[in-house]
Amino acid sequence: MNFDLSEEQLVIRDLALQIFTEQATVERVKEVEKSGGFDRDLWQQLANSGIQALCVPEEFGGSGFGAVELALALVGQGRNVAPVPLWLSGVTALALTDFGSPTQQATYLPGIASGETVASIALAEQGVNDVMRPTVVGSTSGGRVHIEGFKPAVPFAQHASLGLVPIDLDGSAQIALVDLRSTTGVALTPVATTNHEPQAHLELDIDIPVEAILGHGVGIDGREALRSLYEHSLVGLAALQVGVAEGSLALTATHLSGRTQFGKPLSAFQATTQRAADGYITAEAMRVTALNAAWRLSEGFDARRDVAVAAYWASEGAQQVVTAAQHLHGGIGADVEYPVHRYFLWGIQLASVLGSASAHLSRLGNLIART
Amino acid sequence: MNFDLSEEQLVIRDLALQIFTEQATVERVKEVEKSGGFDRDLWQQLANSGIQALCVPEEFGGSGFGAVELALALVGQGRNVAPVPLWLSGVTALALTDFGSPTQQATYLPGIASGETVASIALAEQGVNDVMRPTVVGSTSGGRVHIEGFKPAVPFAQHASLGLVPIDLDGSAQIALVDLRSTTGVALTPVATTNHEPQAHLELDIDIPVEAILGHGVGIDGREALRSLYEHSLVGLAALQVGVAEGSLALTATHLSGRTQFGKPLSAFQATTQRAADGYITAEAMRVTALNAAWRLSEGFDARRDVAVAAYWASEGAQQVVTAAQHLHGGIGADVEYPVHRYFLWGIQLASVLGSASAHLSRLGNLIART
Amino acid sequence: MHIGDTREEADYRAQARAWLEAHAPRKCDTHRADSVDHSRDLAGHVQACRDWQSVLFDHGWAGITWPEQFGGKGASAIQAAIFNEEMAQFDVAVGTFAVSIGMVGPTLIAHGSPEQQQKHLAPILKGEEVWCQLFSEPGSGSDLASLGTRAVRDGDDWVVNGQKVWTSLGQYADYAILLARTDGDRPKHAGITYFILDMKSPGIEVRPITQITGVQHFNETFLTDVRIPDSNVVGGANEGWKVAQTTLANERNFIGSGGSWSATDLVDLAQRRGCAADPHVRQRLAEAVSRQETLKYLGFRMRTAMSQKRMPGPEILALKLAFANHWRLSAETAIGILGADAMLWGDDAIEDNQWGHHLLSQFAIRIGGGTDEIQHNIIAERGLGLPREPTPDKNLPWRSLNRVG
Amino acid sequence: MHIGDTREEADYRAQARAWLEAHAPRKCDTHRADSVDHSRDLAGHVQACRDWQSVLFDHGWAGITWPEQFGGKGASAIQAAIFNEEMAQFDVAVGTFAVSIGMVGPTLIAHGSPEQQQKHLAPILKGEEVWCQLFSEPGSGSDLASLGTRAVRDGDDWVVNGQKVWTSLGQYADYAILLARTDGDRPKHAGITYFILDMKSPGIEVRPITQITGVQHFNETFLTDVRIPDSNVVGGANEGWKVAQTTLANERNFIGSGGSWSATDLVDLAQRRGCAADPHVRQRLAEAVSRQETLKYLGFRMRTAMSQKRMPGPEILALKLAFANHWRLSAETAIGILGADAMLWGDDAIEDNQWGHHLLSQFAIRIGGGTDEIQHNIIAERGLGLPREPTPDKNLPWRSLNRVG
Repeated sequence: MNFDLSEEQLVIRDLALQIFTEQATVERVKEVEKSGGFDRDLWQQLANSGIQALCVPEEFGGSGFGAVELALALVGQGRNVAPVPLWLSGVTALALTDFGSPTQQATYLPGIASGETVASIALAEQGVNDVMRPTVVGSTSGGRVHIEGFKPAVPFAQHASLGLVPIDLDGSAQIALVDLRSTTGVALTPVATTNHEPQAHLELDIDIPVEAILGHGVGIDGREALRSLYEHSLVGLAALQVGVAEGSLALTATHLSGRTQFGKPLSAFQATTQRAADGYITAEAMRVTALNAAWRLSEGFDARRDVAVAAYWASEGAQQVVTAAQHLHGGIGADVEYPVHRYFLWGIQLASVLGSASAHLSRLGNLIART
Repeated sequence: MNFDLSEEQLVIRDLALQIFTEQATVERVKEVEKSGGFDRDLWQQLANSGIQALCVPEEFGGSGFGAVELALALVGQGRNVAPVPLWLSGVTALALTDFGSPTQQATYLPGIASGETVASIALAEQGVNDVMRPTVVGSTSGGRVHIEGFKPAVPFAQHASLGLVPIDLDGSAQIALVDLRSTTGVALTPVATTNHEPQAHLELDIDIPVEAILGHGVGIDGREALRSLYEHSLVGLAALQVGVAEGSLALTATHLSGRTQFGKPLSAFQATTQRAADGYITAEAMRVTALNAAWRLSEGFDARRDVAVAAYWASEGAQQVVTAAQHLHGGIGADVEYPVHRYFLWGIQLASVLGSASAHLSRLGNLIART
Repeated sequence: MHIGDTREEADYRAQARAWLEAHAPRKCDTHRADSVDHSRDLAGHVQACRDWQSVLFDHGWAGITWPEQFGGKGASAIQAAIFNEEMAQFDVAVGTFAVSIGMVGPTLIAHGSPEQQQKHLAPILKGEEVWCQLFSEPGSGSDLASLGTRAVRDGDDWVVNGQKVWTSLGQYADYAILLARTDGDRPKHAGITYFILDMKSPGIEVRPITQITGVQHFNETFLTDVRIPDSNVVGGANEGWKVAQTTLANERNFIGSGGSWSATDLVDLAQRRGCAADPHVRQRLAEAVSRQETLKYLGFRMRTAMSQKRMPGPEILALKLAFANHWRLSAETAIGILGADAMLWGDDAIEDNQWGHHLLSQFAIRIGGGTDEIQHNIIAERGLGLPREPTPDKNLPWRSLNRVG
Repeated sequence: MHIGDTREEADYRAQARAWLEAHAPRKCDTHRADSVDHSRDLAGHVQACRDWQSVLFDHGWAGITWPEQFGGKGASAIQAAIFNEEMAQFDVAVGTFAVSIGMVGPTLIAHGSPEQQQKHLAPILKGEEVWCQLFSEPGSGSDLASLGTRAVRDGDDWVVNGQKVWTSLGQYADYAILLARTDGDRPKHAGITYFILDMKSPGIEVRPITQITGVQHFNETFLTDVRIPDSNVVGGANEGWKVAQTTLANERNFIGSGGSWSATDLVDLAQRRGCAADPHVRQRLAEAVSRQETLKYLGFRMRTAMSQKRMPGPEILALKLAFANHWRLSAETAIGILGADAMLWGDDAIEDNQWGHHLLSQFAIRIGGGTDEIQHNIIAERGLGLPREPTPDKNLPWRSLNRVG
């Protein structure tokens, strides 16, 4: 039993944090926010330093790490609210590695490792959000698959070449690998979002070869692949939230130490410090549950309970922390010139992407009662 | 629109508070707690001063007031955690006045006014607690009613001569007026409770005349009578909780002002005062919602929403307040020689009698969605 | 005790409703003239408020509680509340006059000179004068009395230099109420003067602040050698703190007295989104209704006191805190109901983006008019009788204080 | 990172479980030897703890983390945790030795003289010595260092006078650890000495306190001219505060490391009561499991650090607070599940009254070992790097402090 990170993991964590801290400065993030919300320079930097290739197997130019190492990098990203789609490419790499056919792996993994391929995952559904029951429908006919349907607010879709699209294919769940740039019948409508992340509604009316279904020809269980994609996505988002919570608390500590009221620093008022301390406790709960879920996924264990717990804390806990941090900043928090608001916006937007705390509790409740 | 109490109401409130404050001293309550939990001297005092007769019509020796005035008296009781069954006799008087036959009124109301009759109400049911669907079953046959069943933890039943027992009589809800002392087939088993209130399990296997069914011969709607009994009971308990919250906050304020730590009174630490202030806000929410519900009942308006809201606050809010008060007393709160623990025990016990906050929210939720 | 309308009140309500039906459009579900989202056309919103205020005035519905001598109706706080309850069901814009009518008016009525009253009160009611409040400073925050903007006497004028912040609608305001330090040798509360400032005076620069919501409701205001005639002092030189208390109490009441939505909107939202039957959602809806009921009755109690010309008790402080809490929790519930759609913003947002804006604007409610923390302190003191927090700097000269900014 | 058992750990766990199966009864649902309800037979419980400790010692399972030279096994914190996890599934009584083994042992190992170690450590492990803690005083509370019990040197002895409170199991203790003031002219932290006190010494009066639960776990202890030989000083005269830190840190760890129940018990309760399918109840159960998971992994992290001989980080403080919170919320959930039956008490109570006792004993968890408020302060300081709260009395002579009692 050992909760310590390995030497390699420490190196990855520190490297990622260093890149994000150096590149994603407040000024830079502000600039990117105004010009589309995707920091391509940082993206390239992450490729150059090997962070993009973390979860790509060595034979395709990566270093073959898993969910834990990806989570460590994402914590560093969240801490600096850096506008890049790292969780999407990391989770996509893991899905291709675990479920892709050799051809699919050879087609996409090198590009992910080099940063050339930007991947997107279309998890959200309209209405009741049950990822495991896609509403986008596909039907096979003579080596081709026809896919029709709508996926709302797909993150970074307008920048992505590869889209992972969960579909109901002839009655069973599968993941389609869709070239979002050059497939006829792909319609993308960019939408504005709370935290300025680029997203687009995705309308599909396409014909693709059956070879574009994840794992085609190698006999995978599509439902398992979709569950794995979903669970890795939740854990990636949870790791981002850990960083977001950390970052907002760090800014809060600075603010409370520096701001003077009634002749004393704000930190001399227990009403502020007790609230900040509660945030710390919540952030630690988020951290240990996210790392545990990542570890169980990386070991290939059944992680349904662990992922539900991590997702619950990442949704509920992060909102508590960023709301407290924003409030403790007083008036200055309302001014977009000051960086703390960005953590608030990220915290609530990621919570929306994760799904409500209540939904994760319900899933967990079903697992508990079943056991 | 006027939230002020009338002159008469102010007199009633002040009189009740004075009696409870003078008679139910900490020493006296402690003594009564050890010897059965019913302060008969105080009970007589309340009769002598007319508090028992508040809700008895004038023709039966009372003053004909309603739910608001009863609530005001109960707030004073709760504030002093005085061990007498006032809510039971007050709600019983209102039920007899609104639904009783002339004979029933003449039989019971004078005794309630004089304090001679101690009344009890057997609301609780075993298992899922739906007051409106009694599990105790009655059947009519030739002018007699046979009643069989079990009512758990009936408050003050071992001291009561009159018991109001909701039953399912030939398929419809009714309230039986049972002489708990001299009816053959009444078995009472006293049970210990958290706050030392005397309660008894009630086992019934009795034959009573149909004239003992509330409103016999005057054509009442038994379901309406039961709903009214339940709603008045909830509002009475909510008023008690307002007093309990008030009393526990008053002790807390005294403690925080008097206790010194690190060279300063506890009240100089915001961690304590902010928490106490939250208690004050909650207590005010309890107060206005309880008074509103009492007023609507007294005016004969549909009060289902109002009662559900008051009951929610009385259950959830009171537990928050007494838990905070108990915690803020630190170690001293754990010592039964110090009075604050009594407010904690009352607060949680009354919340159990009221029913869970969640159950009241569910009821309210159904009303909201229906409208 | 009479919690519903009396017969007279019911008549008044019917009269108000009839007039509103004739003069204002009903609210529809998803768009509100008075929505919090003015990121796209704030100037248009201000104009709409001016227009509606003028309609109110012309038909005798402006300044309901103001004395008749100042153009008001001399009616009770309860009548005003009834009118506002009815008006809340119509799609009209009123927010711009929160400062003018809600704070400046009552302050001038209580402390203004006859000339000041004469000059400003009627135009305010008519919707001709929009006012802003120049109180907060970057360095002062909750410790408002530590403010450092200086006003120095020069002949018949005062010359003002300093920086203010959180100036609501400063870019559209005709006048401002201004607090400035006029004697730095006295303790901080005792050297402040309350001024009326014409916002067209030379030396005023207003810079909008873009808020987290994208709206530019607030501004920074820079004052450089701005001249104010001495006749614009309200309540006497160095007496400004007392005058400001009237303004601040009215600000708290205003914030605590409700928003542009209610728990019913939340129920409607859940029904439109098809999740009102979900037991978890329904529980949250019931909680929202329960909270709203407490606000309603705390408000009744406050207005009862005001109508009897009594000072409201500490419940008025509970009201603002409970309201802020209700606002936050309700917005969070709405966001939960919207799910992933809650991320959408601006023109792409659904439900006119009102719930996203509510979530983001919770902080203005919780900070403006006294932070949650300050309100708790006051409640501990006035509601529970706890000793006041020690204020060691209370009697020291302002100049000697450990200030920032 | 390896969150599950390693192969060696799994072997150790299997070995522990096998031994426990052979020597201890399994827990049943509704009765626990180690339940919190000892209102009826506390003396019997203390004896059961002595007996079980002796069994543990005889079979080599006592003092798992203690060095072998002191009779321990020299194993890691993780092995101890594994044994405790397994033991938690059996119906054995252990609470009485919380002070002796959990706090006194580690303190004597770190600071005791060879004679003190020789005399006490083995008897403690064997279950022969029950210890209590004479630290708190009625007037000191969270400000422990302000304590006023005096010890004055007299020849080879110290003579102690004063009053202590919250003495766990004082009425059954053989020995006590005692903090007393030995120099009132120094600042409060610098004039305290840490003593070993034989509870059979003349001049000690122990008066049980009846708690809200009806249990008499705690006592007041009055010390009148009690003589302690100088050889019983631990760590040197006036050096007691430092020694006490070891004791207090172990107390916090002990409290934060878990209770006699888990979230699973709550799930079982709901299933027994037939309400596990109720969506509201199920949500509360899921929350309880989510909280418990955080405690589990925070605990892993703490034990990882301890096994590497590193000081655990501030997460150890988070652990105690999160645990106290979990305790309260879980007890409230259980009470909600029990409904009206939750009122029943003592012999009439159901489910062995364990949940009622949990609800009422939450305060001991939240106050003992440092109050929630103090823990928050320490987290703000060590976890977030906020400046320490000013302690103006830190360097003043103890005699000059504004103390009570």
